[in-house]
Amino acid sequence: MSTKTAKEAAGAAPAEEGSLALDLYRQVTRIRALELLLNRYVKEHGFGGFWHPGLGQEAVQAGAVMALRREDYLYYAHRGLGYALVKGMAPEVLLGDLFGRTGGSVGGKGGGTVHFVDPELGVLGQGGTLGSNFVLGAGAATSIQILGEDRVVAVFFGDGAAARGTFHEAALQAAVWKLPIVWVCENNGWHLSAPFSDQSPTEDIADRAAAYGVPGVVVDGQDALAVRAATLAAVERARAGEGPSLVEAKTLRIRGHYEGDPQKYRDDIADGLEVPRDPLAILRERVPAAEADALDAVAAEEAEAALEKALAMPKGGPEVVTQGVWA
Amino acid sequence: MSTKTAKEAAGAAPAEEGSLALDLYRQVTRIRALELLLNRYVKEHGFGGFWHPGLGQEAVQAGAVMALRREDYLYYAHRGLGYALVKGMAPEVLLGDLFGRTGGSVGGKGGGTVHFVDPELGVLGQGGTLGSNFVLGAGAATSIQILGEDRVVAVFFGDGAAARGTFHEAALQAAVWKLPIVWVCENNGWHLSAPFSDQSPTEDIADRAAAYGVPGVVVDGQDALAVRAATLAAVERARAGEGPSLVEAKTLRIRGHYEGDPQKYRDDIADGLEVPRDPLAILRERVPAAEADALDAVAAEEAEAALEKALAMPKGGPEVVTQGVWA
Amino acid sequence: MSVETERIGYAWAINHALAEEMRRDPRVWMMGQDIGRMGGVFGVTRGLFDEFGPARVRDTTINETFIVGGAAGAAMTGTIPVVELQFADFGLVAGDEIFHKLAKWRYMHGGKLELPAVVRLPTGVVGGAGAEHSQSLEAMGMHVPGLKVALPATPADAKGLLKSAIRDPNPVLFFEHKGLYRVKGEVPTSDDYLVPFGEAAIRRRGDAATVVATGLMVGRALEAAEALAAEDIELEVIDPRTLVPLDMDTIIASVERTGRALVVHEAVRTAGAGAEIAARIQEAAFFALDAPVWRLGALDTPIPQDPELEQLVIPSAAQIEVAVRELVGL
Amino acid sequence: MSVETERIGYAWAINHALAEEMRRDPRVWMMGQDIGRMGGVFGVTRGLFDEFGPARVRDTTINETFIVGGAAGAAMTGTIPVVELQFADFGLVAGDEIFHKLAKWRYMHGGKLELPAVVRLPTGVVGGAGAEHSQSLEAMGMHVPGLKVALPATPADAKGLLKSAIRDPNPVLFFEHKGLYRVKGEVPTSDDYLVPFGEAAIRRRGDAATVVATGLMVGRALEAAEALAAEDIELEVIDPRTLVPLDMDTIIASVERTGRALVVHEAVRTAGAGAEIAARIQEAAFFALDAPVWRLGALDTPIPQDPELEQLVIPSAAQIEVAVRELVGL
Ligand SMILES: Cc1ncc(C[n+]2csc(CCOP(=O)(O)OP(=O)(O)O)c2C)c(N)n1
Ligand SMILES: Cc1ncc(C[n+]2csc(CCOP(=O)(O)OP(=O)(O)O)c2C)c(N)n1
Ligand SMILES: [Mg+2]
Ligand SMILES: [Mg+2]
Repeated sequence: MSTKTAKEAAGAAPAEEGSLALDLYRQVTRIRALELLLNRYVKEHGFGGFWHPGLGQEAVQAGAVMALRREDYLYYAHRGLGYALVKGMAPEVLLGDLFGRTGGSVGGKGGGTVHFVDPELGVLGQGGTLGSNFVLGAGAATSIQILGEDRVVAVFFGDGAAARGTFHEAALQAAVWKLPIVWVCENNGWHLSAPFSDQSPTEDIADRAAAYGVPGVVVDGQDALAVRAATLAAVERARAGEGPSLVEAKTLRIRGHYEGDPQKYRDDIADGLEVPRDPLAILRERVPAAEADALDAVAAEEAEAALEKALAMPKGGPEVVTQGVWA
Repeated sequence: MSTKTAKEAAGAAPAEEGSLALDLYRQVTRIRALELLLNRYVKEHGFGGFWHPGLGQEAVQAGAVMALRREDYLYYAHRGLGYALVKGMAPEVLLGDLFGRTGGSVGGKGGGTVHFVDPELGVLGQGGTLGSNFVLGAGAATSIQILGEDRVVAVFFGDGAAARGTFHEAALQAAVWKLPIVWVCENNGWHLSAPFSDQSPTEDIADRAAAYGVPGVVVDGQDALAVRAATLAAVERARAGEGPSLVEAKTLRIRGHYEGDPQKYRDDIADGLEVPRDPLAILRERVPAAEADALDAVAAEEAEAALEKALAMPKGGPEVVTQGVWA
Repeated sequence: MSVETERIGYAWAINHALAEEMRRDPRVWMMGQDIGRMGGVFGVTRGLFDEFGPARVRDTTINETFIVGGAAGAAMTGTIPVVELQFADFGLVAGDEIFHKLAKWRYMHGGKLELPAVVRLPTGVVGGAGAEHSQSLEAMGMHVPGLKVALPATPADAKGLLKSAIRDPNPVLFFEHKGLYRVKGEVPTSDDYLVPFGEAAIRRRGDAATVVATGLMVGRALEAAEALAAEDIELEVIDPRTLVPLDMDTIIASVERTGRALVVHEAVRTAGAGAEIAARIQEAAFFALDAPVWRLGALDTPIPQDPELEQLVIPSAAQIEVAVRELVGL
Repeated sequence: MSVETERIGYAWAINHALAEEMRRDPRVWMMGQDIGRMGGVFGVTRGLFDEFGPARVRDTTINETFIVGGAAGAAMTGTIPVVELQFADFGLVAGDEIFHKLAKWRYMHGGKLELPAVVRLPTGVVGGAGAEHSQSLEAMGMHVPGLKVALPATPADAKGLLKSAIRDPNPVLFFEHKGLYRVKGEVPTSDDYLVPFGEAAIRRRGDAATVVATGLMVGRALEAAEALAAEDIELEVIDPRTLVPLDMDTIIASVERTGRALVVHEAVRTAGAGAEIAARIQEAAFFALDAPVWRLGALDTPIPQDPELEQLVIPSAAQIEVAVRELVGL
């Protein structure tokens, strides 16, 4: 692993750290509760479409998104719904999208892996074609620069998506224009069935940042505090007009590529729900047990309630099919 | 400029150097003679289509191509015809292509910037869309690997083309598969009207090689011996199965992007035929004057004769238009 | 002459074609995402990595421009790449490589380069894959000269057309329908079973109207024909199988008999392959037509992600039935 | 009502439209290769860098996926990017960004994202630019729902359509013909001169046949019409101006009068926009037609690099003339 690490300086002062850890714990356990609930739901009821579980990657999503402000833009990746949840979208809306309900954010067009959206919260989408996030994000950052806004764009991507040429095209231009972007790589070690280690000539994707003359740091993706600190440093740099940075969070893909993937190509992990180096456990060491327990309970309730609400929403019918093509 | 330099070891021993310098001189002066002749021809007769002069970049083209063997593959760039000439194609064939003559290598379909080809000599083409050379070259190198051949692929490209995403996609896969490729960047400081220095976050393109864990060297592109030595080291590495390398040759674009470009965007150079740090002058210091003079004369004759032959070839007519779409 | 057949799925028929051709010709090789150990996201290449090894069955990273552009480079240097994009839509990620390099480089170089590459493109709706993973883009291949375009509708054609594609010295876009992968049918077992390009298959004989259908729509047209037969409306159903080359002779001969034609495809109706086929039918058989040539295709919208909604965008058997009933009444 | 006009070139009309819209709305900005100090490879953006500065007139490096994908990202975040690709063909380098991001992201996100972007695409043959720089690819834009497609044939339309495109909340593919850049015509000087999308222009009235022509072919059709008028064959020449939306009403009304139609475009004939237009004409006006709808388009070959040969691939005025003479004789 690279010797670069996130600047400690970017972390919070000790006094704040407790509440920060609690905030992160709240988000991680909220994502976890939804992930487990979805896992159970899919097992019991099946699922129309594809669902790419994010179990085990909650610390990256929570930590990085919590380094953003409400007005900052977010292009998320396909793995899970933690990104959008932490950015502020209601869990029933996200589930509504997953189940193709009209109460979902895309109004019933969703189903399976979807495209959550909330422009008010800066949640802008994900490329169904991997890697389009890079160029979209650079474009959004150009808008920010032209309008003189105080926003930052966070672009999430996997270790696989990092191979797309759009990364190179966007990164070069973003570096030259000093665009306010933070690239957050969730390196979970897999491009679907291909191990990252078989498909990357270098150990760290963060090393590729040097080609663009921008900072690249590697951070423990199971440690939400570390992810947040590294991302915050990058966000502040971007907001200060100093240009883009890359944060690579090393994490783990616990489940299949999609829920139901038999994963015959893999033997590094048992097909279960256990998370090695569990981000919840790591955070728990920083927060009072009672508070953690309480947050777990709230998260579980929130998830159950969201499921109930989502399932109560009507499905989209023929009328939604032709809506929204044109302004 | 990067501190990396080509390994001296890869150069020739002193005894051979004389003849190597002569060989290089021969090629550089051959290219130069054709370039000047074309320049004159275009001025006097105009030109159908576009012609991108390579004046001043002869040392890169000659030096790098001379590091290749006959059976090695070549994807050249759009600037000039030195690549194909040095690889062994007859000058009248190249001019025939430029003038749309049936005696050109593409049988009369050419005209202006063309697509010379000679599979026997490994001359395979250039992407009209910049950057396609990278993926084509990586594919040819994969063929070599599958067939167990002893060939290498040279991929030429400009500092502008280096920005294309295809570079990233090809480079990652080539590095992982250890494909026998040499990327030769002719960094002439311009992407058409945009200065390289405005469009690159780093001073050297060679620095981008580290992202792929492969060697990247910067070399003086006006010094044919240095270019050849650096390229040869990369070619030998590729042939030995150790994978791709990048050679960045710093050179100059003397003329407009295309012949006739008014270059209003530029004031670094007078619009003339003078070549600062002239590769011919640099080589002349290594070869006996009489021999150089003789080679100049032969080259000038060759160029004149080629022009005459090319202009005597018939133009392609309606019959060639529909030929060659299908095998 | 009896032909030995076995009953296998469309995906498996493709798998057999790949294996047979790789055994026959050592220059044939494959690359794509997850085609190796995993056997492909749709399971089409299962077993091939074990049989042919990592040099000839290559997992790439996420780099469609390399997968297709690399195929072009490899094809012009003595091998025969058969590459997979996970979804046909990703052909647009490699648009330059498909439409410029593969399609034009033979011509541009005076016929001196050969480009015997096959790009396998899992096409069509599959149940929730969404707007960027469900399109039917074969018309684009038809519009750019230099590419052959195949669209098998049955397991036997999947095998026979793919083998022809691999042996073809030209680049071929091979649109395999994701929704047909599990459909079974009788497939000739012979190693030399080839379905030639440019020969339409008449799937059903009839005289009331000619339905030209491709891919998934062949089955739906036959379903509609079945239903209409009960009303004594006998449809002739023609599956062109390849769009480039396109067997207009068979279509025109049929329309000259029936006097009526409906073209059906899953692709967006506007500017789809059906527009070309309809335009050509009326050009060649205008005076034999009793009614305009009609077309059914997808609505002018992207494909919704929801698995139920996506079916509302593309033609159903019932819609074909309704359209034909109206057309024969004109 | 008299409209003040000036006689300027097509390229200059585009330049005016850009300048006026950038003055009108500070959210409008541009990016592309060499559009800044150089004023564009075809000189279309001259002076705009000086007037609007480097923040709003941005030179990019060679990165078409960013130019178009960045436009999509910028459009959904409050600005109105008008980007230039140096050649329309490069749209295929950014195929994912055009056909997936720009075309579908509004729909996919339930209408919550707006994508008011314009992609300027210098199209067609220009004299030796070659197979990868001379194509006419508008049919692809027509086939993928979510994109508007404009193809101005005159300087006035170039200005009026571009201004409409910039004010349109939808993504627009704006195909400017490279061969028309220097053609001059009267152009309204008003800052508010807009040519609406979806309104065909009847360029000439006649009753012998309807010729539907686009882009460079409008002029060639008018030339042919001129020649044929000497033989008392009076053509009606219709220029649709936008293909999405497409004004079929005007075309059908004309064909119902003339009974004959020829569609002409520079794009490859096979699966071009003409196929769609021909198919729709016969769908809507079958019983009014006295002859099949014919089409002229480029041959099924890539465009040769040679400036003389390229003209042999696309329709000429003479070919239009010959085709019409034959068509009216049917
Ligand atoms: C351009 C493109 N190619 C391929 C795919 C299919 N695909 C979806 S996810 C995936 C693996 C992505 O790996 P990574 O980016 O590491 O994300 P992870 O799934 O590990 O979270 C692939 C190949 C796609 N969606 N887009
Ligand atoms: C994909 C693509 N984008 C743009 C162009 C137009 N174009 C041709 S050459 C050129 C400049 C290239 O600069 P560089 O690669 O440095 O080569 P140089 O001309 O300096 O030799 C441009 C923009 C192209 N041919 N292909
Ligand atoms: Mg991954
Ligand atoms: Mg350059």
